[in-house]
Amino acid sequence: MAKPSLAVDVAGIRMKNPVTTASGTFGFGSEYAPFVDLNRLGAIVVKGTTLNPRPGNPPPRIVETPAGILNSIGLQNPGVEHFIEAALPYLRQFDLPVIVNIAGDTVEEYAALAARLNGVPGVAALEVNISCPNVKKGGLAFGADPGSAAAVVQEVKSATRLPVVVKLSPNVTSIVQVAEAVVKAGADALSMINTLLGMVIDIRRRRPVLANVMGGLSGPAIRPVAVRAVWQVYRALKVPIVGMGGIVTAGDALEFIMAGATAVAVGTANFINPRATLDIIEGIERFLEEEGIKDIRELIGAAHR
Amino acid sequence: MAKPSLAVDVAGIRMKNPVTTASGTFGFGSEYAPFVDLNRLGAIVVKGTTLNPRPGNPPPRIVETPAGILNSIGLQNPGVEHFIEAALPYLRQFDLPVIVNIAGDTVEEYAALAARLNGVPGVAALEVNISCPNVKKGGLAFGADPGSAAAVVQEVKSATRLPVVVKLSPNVTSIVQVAEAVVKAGADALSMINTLLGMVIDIRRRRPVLANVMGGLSGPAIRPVAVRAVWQVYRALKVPIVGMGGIVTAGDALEFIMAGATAVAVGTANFINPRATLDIIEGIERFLEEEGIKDIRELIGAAHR
Amino acid sequence: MATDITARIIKQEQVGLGQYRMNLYAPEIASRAVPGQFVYIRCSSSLDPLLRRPLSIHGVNRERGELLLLYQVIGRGTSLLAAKRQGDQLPVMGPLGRGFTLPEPERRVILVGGGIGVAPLVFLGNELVRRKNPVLMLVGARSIHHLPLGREGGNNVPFNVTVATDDGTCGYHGPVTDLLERALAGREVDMVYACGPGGMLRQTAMLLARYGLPGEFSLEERMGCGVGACLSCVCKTTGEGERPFRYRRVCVEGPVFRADQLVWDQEECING
Amino acid sequence: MATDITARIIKQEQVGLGQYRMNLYAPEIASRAVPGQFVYIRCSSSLDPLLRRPLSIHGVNRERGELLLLYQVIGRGTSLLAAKRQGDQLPVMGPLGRGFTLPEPERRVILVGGGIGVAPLVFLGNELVRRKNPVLMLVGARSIHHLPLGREGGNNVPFNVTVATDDGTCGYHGPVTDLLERALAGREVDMVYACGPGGMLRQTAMLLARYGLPGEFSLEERMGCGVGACLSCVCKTTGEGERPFRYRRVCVEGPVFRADQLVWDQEECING
Ligand SMILES: Cc1cc2nc3c(=O)[nH]c(=O)nc-3n(C[C@H](O)[C@H](O)[C@H](O)COP(=O)(O)OP(=O)(O)OC[C@H]3O[C@@H](n4cnc5c(N)ncnc54)[C@H](O)[C@@H]3O)c2cc1C
Ligand SMILES: Cc1cc2nc3c(=O)[nH]c(=O)nc-3n(C[C@H](O)[C@H](O)[C@H](O)COP(=O)(O)OP(=O)(O)OC[C@H]3O[C@@H](n4cnc5c(N)ncnc54)[C@H](O)[C@@H]3O)c2cc1C
Ligand SMILES: Cc1cc2nc3c(=O)[nH]c(=O)nc-3n(C[C@H](O)[C@H](O)[C@H](O)COP(=O)(O)O)c2cc1C
Ligand SMILES: Cc1cc2nc3c(=O)[nH]c(=O)nc-3n(C[C@H](O)[C@H](O)[C@H](O)COP(=O)(O)O)c2cc1C
Ligand code: FES
Ligand code: FES
Repeated sequence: MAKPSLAVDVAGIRMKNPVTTASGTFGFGSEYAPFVDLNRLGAIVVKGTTLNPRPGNPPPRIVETPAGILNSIGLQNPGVEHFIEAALPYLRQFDLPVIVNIAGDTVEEYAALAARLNGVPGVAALEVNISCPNVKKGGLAFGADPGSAAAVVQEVKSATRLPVVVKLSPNVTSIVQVAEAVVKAGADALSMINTLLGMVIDIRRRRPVLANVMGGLSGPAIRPVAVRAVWQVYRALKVPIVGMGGIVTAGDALEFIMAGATAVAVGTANFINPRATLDIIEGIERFLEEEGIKDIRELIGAAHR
Repeated sequence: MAKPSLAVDVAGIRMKNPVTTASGTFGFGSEYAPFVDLNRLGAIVVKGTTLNPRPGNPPPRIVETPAGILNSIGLQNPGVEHFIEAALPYLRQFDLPVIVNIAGDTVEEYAALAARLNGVPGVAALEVNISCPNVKKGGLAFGADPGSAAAVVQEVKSATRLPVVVKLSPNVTSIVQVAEAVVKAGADALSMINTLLGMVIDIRRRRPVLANVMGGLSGPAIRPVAVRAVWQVYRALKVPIVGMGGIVTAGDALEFIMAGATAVAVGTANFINPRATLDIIEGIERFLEEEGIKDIRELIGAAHR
Repeated sequence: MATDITARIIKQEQVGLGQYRMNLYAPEIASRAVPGQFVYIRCSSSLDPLLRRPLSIHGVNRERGELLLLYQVIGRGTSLLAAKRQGDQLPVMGPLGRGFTLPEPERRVILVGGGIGVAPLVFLGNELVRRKNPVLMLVGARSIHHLPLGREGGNNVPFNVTVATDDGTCGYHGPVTDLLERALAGREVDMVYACGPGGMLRQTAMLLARYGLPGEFSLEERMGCGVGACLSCVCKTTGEGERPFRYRRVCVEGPVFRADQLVWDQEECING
Repeated sequence: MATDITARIIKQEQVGLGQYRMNLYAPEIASRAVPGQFVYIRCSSSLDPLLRRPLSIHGVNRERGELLLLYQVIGRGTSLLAAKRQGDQLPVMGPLGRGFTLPEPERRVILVGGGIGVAPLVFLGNELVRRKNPVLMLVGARSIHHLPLGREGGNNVPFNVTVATDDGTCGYHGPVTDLLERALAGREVDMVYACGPGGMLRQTAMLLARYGLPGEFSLEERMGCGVGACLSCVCKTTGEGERPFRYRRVCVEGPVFRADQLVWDQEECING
């Protein structure tokens, strides 16, 4: 029997399989190269990039929670110029679509980033992070309101010819409403979910564990919320979705695909198994073989039918 | 040394310790009587009650998730008359404030329930559930919008002289906004959080596991989200808070108290340890002794200072 | 009344393909258990998996204070259980639920077990034999390797056992309900007790209705609390008055239900 | 280059109050490890606890392909580790991080270990002795029961060990940094390596600055990935140019840092 086809296309991003990495959990790729042949990934989404370098939040920045973690990195990154000069050339060696996650404090910053990355060789798409809970200005604020989310997307779209994936926050009353607004504003695809806002208190010290008080909850704990978000948005809109949130196994990834995701991203799971992405790709292939399915695309949204 | 004082007062509900039960996880009390001396609880919150009996949703109604569960009970209950006749007399035997959790499809239903329960001997307070994700009408819809949440609370308040605790949903962009609206409308206390909306897909059957498709996520997985909600509302408002969401140990309960809760409710943990409430009460007492604290009230909101 | 205790594993042995028998020291539960009741076991002290797992009581040894369980490895909970060794301790709640109604003496009884569904029926069968009821057990399994009582199952129990396998590797080749139908046609029976997969129970219910015989089934549903508090574990049963049906809790109103009480339209349910 | 392997436990023994030494069969890691590097271990296959745990490499036996760890039970992860038995298998990533810079031959070295902080220093000390550096180890612990190298610690290692305890039950009665100060005052030393609680490191850094001596510290921070990808594990270090400071990743830019590179205002950090 022929091997099943795993290839998918997300708004023009051609992926050899539906598995990519979640921004901020896979660095700029080289960090995981000892464990993962990057050529085998469907795509890579790199750490959130800003116009200027950012120091990030003070430590502690991470704390373990039941089946999850809270992080408050605060978008520490070397800035877009450094990314283009130092990180991108490394990634260009691989047969791998590079999706650049961008964030800003103002609509103008998002637009400037999009313009700067437009036409840069080796960049396949932008992922617009309007949903990071760990920065004071911008970030979550943009993603929480359909109007401001749309404004960011509109500016980004007019500053680039790259496909624009918009990353949604689950910390909203209606993720469908935000999704509708950004799709109307031109989003070519949506990715979801970013982290849930949470906190942990150290009862002996009587203080929040994270120096930044609150952080973003990720990992298996949030998977049911993420699958639900994908399900709802797939129902409401015709737009490719990159699903993420707590994916650890191939079975978890298939849940998102059946809920309506065209591709999936692996985040926190990389921390517990550096080969998680590859194990998931192999597991998806095995599942398709077992179930006699020839093309992964047959399963997109299958749980709705 | 004298034993530390555990007593708290939540909007006139006098509790001998800060530990109560989360609605829907402890039935009407008698179910757990083989394991728990009900006289030792700070209070009991009974299963959500409606004006008329409800059959609830079809099974399966529960599915396990990483460090959590999803449920879609759908407010199955025998109706308020049956509650008053059959369940309440049993509870009256105990030295135990009984808080009745009420839900309705319309503002009128909430008001009628509140009126019916007003003055009924043995009822200490009402908990208004405007946040159940498992019913079609009402429920979450009311809790998701500050305006409709306030409308329910206003009607309930004018129909009863009992203290009114309003139970908030975490499935909103700003829980503080909803909290402000219901406090303005007369809420005497707030309880939070109800479950997060989620779903799980059975990949072999390619169908949602729950017959009702979506359900409410509870258990340790959601604790960081719940602690954050209590923290935010405590910061913004002066109103007693009953904290809940994933409390399993005394340490977990103390996290909520330090975040700003005056009392806490134990839900899903009862399922894994039927004595969870008592273990938590004993653990809190031990902690106070170890730390040389004379009165639990010293710790309310301690992590803010 | 049920209790929650920490029980020590006295013995654990594999008895079939992925099938295990476990002896637990649990005198408080063993002394009170009746056939058809179950225990609710925490398989790990981690929060993942979170919930306890329900297992029927397979037998008791009251002198030794032991509880017998028979289980099939399905997923994570039962795998964790199978990895436990003698001397390990487990939180066990029980006895829970309503057991089987015992028939009048001398009434002839058939027990129908599908796969691991024999677990509670062996406890029941032993009790019935003590009460001098004539007992025949029919056991269905996928193959000779899936026979939870072993190949000569009958040798360990004080009643006759007839086996059917799906692949014909042992006993009758076909569904166990074929054996039941023959027995009912021969009018050798007054009462039927069954436990097993949904399809088997449904077929058994149809046969009982056709022959006008009473029966009781032990059901399975996903559980939360195990004590009737959370309303997670309901199955659809006949209603009264205006109500076309009523959801009843498997954990307290069951797990044993009268066959004619069950409504069979639940496609979604695990075992029915 | 680091690898991720499944390592078998060859031996596990308790060496002090809540302190354990573990031998792992991990030839791929043992062959490449240098002193100061660490491994990242998954303590359970459950999702709770979720993260791996970082432990310094305490020693290697390259012929036998073994890795030595020395650890203190703190919370759930290390408790799970302590419950493992010989033959059990664990996912282990390593060797990770940047190790200690080795000094010129003949330079006199002092190793300062606070509690379980001796773990990486023993590996380093063995290496230094092989390179013919004179080595003295100063060990601080709460009491005689908390001495991770045993009461006669020095007997198992090829260099001298002087002990200080907080309660005076063994060796000097007081902080280990008192011993260091005496040694520095006597000018017997060219280089100091330290690992231990934040307070001890801070005090050590002050002494080094006062005596104008170079030093290297092995730090601890909460980790996510362990490979430099997530930016969870940063500590505050000196900046360049306009930047007053810079957050550096303990997992790849450390865990070993030059003493004069560290900025000591992080109240919140686990160990510094
Ligand atoms: C009253 C009762 C008595 C039972 N007696 C026995 C017995 O004696 N021997 C035996 O082998 N099995 C018995 N079962 C079924 C047994 O409980 C399940 O096989 C077991 O819970 C599976 O757990 P898992 O973690 O291995 O599987 P998973 O599929 O990983 O479990 C996931 C979740 O689904 C639930 N679940 C899965 N299958 C079932 C099922 N069939 N019934 C109820 N919940 C399920 C689990 O409890 C858990 O919450 C009984 C079930 C019930 C309700
Ligand atoms: C590079 C490095 C090397 C280390 N080497 C050793 C060693 O050789 N021997 C030893 O006993 N300990 C060592 N530690 C500390 C050890 O990692 C922690 O004691 C351990 O992670 C505690 O886990 P737990 O689950 O038992 O505790 P918990 O407190 O339950 O852990 C909760 C979380 O906090 C983290 N955490 C807790 N304490 C620390 C800490 N001190 N440093 C970093 N993260 C922490 C855990 O990794 C986990 O994510 C080292 C730490 C680092 C960073
Ligand atoms: C340490 C860490 C850093 C992250 N940084 C970013 C980021 O820079 N930009 C972004 O859009 N999302 C970021 N995220 C969110 C993830 O990309 C992802 O949306 C989230 O973690 C849920 O997926 P998971 O549960 O698989 O981790 C970060 C997550 C973690 C854990
Ligand atoms: C099975 C189940 C039934 C519930 N029923 C109700 C209900 O009737 N009314 C209500 O307000 N909340 C209900 N809840 C929500 C709980 O009261 C609680 O808010 C939530 O479970 C979070 O707490 P926990 O994580 O400790 O369980 C229910 C939760 C569960 C798990
Ligand atoms: S499991 Fe809770 S009611 Fe049956
Ligand atoms: S732990 Fe991820 S960067 Fe250090």
